[in-house]
Amino acid sequence: MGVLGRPGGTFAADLEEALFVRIALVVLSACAAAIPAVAPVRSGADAATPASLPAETIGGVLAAPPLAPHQVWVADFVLARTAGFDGDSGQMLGMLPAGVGAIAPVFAQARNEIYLPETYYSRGSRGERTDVVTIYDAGTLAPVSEILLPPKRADIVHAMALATLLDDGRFLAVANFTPATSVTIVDVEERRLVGEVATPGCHLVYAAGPRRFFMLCGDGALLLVTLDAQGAEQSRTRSEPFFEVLGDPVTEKAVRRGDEWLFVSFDGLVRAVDISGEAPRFSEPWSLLDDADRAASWRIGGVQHLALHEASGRLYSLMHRGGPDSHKDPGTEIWVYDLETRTRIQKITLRNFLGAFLAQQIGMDGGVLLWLLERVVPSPGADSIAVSQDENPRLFALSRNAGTVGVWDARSGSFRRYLANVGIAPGALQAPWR
Amino acid sequence: MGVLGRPGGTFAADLEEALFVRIALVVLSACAAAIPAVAPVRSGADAATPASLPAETIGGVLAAPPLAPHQVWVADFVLARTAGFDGDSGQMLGMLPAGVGAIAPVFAQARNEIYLPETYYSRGSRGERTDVVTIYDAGTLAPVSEILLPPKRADIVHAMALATLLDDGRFLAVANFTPATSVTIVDVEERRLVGEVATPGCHLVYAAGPRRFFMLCGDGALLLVTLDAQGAEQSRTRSEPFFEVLGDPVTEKAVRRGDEWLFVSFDGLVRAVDISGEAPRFSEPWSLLDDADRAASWRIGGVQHLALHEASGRLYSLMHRGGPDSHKDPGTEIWVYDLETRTRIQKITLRNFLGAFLAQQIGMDGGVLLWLLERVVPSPGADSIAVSQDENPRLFALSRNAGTVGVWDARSGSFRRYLANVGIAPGALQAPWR
Amino acid sequence: MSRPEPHAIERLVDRWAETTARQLARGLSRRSLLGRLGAALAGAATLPLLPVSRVSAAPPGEPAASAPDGIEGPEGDPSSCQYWRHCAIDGFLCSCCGGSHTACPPGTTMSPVTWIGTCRNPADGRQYVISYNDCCGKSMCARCFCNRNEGDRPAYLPPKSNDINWCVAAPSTVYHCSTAIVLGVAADR
Amino acid sequence: MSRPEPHAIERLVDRWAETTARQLARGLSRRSLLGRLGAALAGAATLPLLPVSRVSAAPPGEPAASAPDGIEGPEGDPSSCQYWRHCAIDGFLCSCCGGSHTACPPGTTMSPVTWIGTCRNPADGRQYVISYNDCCGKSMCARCFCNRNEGDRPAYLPPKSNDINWCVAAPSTVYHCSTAIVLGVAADR
Repeated sequence: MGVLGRPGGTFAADLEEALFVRIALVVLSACAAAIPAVAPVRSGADAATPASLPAETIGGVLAAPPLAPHQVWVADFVLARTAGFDGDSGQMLGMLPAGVGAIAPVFAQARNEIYLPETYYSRGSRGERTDVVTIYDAGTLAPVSEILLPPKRADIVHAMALATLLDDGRFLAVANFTPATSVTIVDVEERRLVGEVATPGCHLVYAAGPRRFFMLCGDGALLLVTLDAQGAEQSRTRSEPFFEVLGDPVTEKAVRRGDEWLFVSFDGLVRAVDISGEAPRFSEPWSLLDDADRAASWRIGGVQHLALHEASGRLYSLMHRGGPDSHKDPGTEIWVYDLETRTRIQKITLRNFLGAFLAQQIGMDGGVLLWLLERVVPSPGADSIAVSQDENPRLFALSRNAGTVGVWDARSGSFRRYLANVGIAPGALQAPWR
Repeated sequence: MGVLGRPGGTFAADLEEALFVRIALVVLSACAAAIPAVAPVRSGADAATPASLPAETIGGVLAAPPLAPHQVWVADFVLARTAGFDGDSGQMLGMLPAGVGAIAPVFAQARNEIYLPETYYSRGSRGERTDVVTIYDAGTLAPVSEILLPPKRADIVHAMALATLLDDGRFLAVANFTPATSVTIVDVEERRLVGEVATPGCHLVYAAGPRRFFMLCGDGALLLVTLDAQGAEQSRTRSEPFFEVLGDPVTEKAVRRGDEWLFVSFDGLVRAVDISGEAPRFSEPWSLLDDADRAASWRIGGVQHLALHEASGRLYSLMHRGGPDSHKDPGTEIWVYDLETRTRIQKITLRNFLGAFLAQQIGMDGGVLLWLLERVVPSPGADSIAVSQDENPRLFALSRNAGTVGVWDARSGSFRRYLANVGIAPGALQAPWR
Repeated sequence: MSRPEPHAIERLVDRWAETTARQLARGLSRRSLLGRLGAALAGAATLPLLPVSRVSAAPPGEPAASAPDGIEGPEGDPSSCQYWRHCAIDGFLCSCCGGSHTACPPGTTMSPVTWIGTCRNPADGRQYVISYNDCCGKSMCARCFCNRNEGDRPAYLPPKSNDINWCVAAPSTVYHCSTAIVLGVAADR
Repeated sequence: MSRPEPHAIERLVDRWAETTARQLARGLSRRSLLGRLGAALAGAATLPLLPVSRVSAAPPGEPAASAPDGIEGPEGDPSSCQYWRHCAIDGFLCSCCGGSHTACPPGTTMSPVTWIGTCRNPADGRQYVISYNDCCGKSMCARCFCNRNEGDRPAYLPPKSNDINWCVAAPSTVYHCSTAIVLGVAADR
């Protein structure tokens, strides 16, 4: 490819030179444009007037603030990213672009890293598919490494249980769906792809030990897979079904407390899975609802309806009043349970996110207008909740329609602030740091 | 990469088989899930009740409706696409994903094709850059070919004058900015990259003859470039500056009427460029504003403030009241001029798009609520306008804030309808078909 | 919505599928297998049928496409979330994207396998099995988002899960919009 | 805003640039040239300075960063479109994206060349030359969009055009957000 109409020079040299000339022109004519401006300032004025602002440096890039428990990450499927926010100051911390498909970042505090399974096509939405795990430095939010995956990672809209780091912090498990189900194992220490575990009939991944994970199967069974020191499958156990897939299925939106995973069914039954032993143990289910609640047709529901504060053993459940099949409807209240006594100890009624959003749009973050709007505008309710794990925990609740996250004191239930404009189509929340 | 824990089988065979099994499981268990449903219907009922809906076919894909003048395409920089809409029925016709950066589709009715210059990175927002022109069949809106470009194409937010097909319909000119300025020439007939024309100091591309285009230079001059039969540069002429770059610059949002390109300056001066001859001819400028207009501080402005109906010689200008530097502010009125007499023959006052949008959100596309909302909600005005070229022309006006396009009869100025939810961040409009 | 012996059914199907699929597997390419299974499921002879121009039959946006089941109002309007077939849909309605409730928008491809819902047709009171095939290969349509969850189950039961991007079985897995195709009558209730 | 003999200025600069640049060209790589020119323009010694941790100095979101020029209200708030330095900006404010008005958000890179505005600082009444360097390499921040056009010109005059994606000179041209950096005093008026 030659430079047309310039038979004299070779392409490279010619273009290079032209390039330099153009760059110079851009920069220098910038000065020219400023010429009327940079006319010498009268010396007299200098003495009389206060010192002017100094010239500032170009090229600066901030590091991320130190990892803190009150930081919450919000996935957005239109913006194809997850973005971090400080729940105290309300500031955005930074973001990670996430390619196409499910946004399932895995946060590893011990290694100060974030692992992001991604899918890309050579032409954006078409062409050749490439799946990778991108490794981000949590301090700079810059990619530091990349591991190629088989192009099979599962794409489920809110990305619950699609990727997890096993308890030894070394092996990352990524769920695949082609629609064959399997799991890709990645060694984040050695930065290498280990391989793939075929798991017919079972899907989704939950960490269950140093080198162990489990999956849920189509018949309500649980598949427990143990890896060896190299990350290869060592053994697997498939349990009997522990819930009714068609009758009263559990959601995949489970929370973990030590050796116990807590699943909640559409009808509000808490089904705990103990993974401390060789085989999983299923304890007697208990209900989040009493007869009065059922009579008032209270149900669990939302994109992410369950959260837990491990230390205090408090379980947070997003609730709404609705009929059957309303398991994804937004919630109007958050009910708090004590896991020791299995009793409800608190109800938090959600404020009107949409009112807050509109107020923010008009440029008012508080005051009379906010108060008014919250009462005038219909409330969309909340879709997702998360809780921080520090001793002064925060409860985060997202309204997708309002693009707003509300922040509460998770113990007292007192409202702290809104995080407005967290995204265009926000979904799942993560409060990963301790 | 072996399948872990299955030392017996080879990876390929093993996985292939597992794959088939999984696919079968998915499909067959779908039937299972439907089993209670597909229980035989009592024969008696069949006779008694009306015929049931027949099973429908899976796999169908619609072709695009025939090219029509009232079809309008709307670029969206958040959704990274341009989407087509039928201005009469209001239906979306289809869309073209546009990669990253400027969205500058070129519509070629004679070849029933659309040429879309695109930029891609191997990892979405990072990695290796690839620029291409993707050739779409306008009838199927499917990509049929791709031509690799030097990775230099310019990225300007609303993509005015970034790519154009020369009048012979064979050579596509794509503006580059690195920040060196040049033009890439593509032969869409032979589906090949011709090469690059270095154009120091001049930017943007406007078609100006069978194998000719011009550009605007930083000093207000015009650079006219003629190509030979192979698409290589044959000659170039650089005019004297024809407008004041700093004083009263023309916008790049020009419209063409045959051999005449019409530019309008920030202060409303119409500067016509005649490209019928060897060298460009600049006629005496005339103003869209009279003293009364100026006194009332009426100005041109918007993302795309100018439109033309060639046959009738009517010029449409988006107007607002504002101060200096308001050349991108939305307009509240569209003023219509007759190019022969150079007089304003009509004013179209824009309706309240935001009211229409809100009504549509609430599920009301008309009636009392719309009427009310249009009067209660503050009007955002319009950012972009376009006019169809048929003998029964439509005027399209976009409100970016409302994500809504209004459609008017371009001759009578009577309002026809709204196109709601055209995008998240819509920008430029194109009504390319005749 | 409890049904008799779901586990028995599941296990039955699992065993059946193991056998059937392993037989099918021999000498079949992935795509043709997908095609056949998809076709079997859909009761259609061949798959895929692209491109099919149905413009003459039902141009996008014509009223013709608006009340295909002879029902007035939202329940009969494929561009409405209340359309009767949408009882278990989760995504953008192809009827708002240049497609229809049974066909994909121009330039996209329909995923042959997908999830299944059972919806009641108000016109004849019958329950129909609906296949929510996704249209794929272009970025999201971003119009007429609709999510209803009658009979929806989490992703561990794929054929009943509307959370899954079913473009998984298409040439490009990028999701654009969703259709709602009648597979047949389920049962009177 | 007409200024004396713009064409004369332009032509002068053109000639100057031709000579200067061709000399600079010899033996310089594109990036180092960009660096030098950028640095010359910015009055900084070296470029780029990445990564620079300014967390201790000014953590994002702390009030410290909110009124850097000692001005109360929106005119002194870098996360407000009314901030005095934003008089010619077009894009997302980095102060709302994990960066500040003078530094990029984590994991992005700042484009060394960009467009120039002249804005009045209400604190001292002086006109300052502002460099609106874009931050690049991550997809759009999509917060605090702001477009003001004092002195803005169309793209045929690049150094005065805020329509241009100035990530053109960064390793990835993908646009994330925009800063507003003081280059120096322009002139009293």
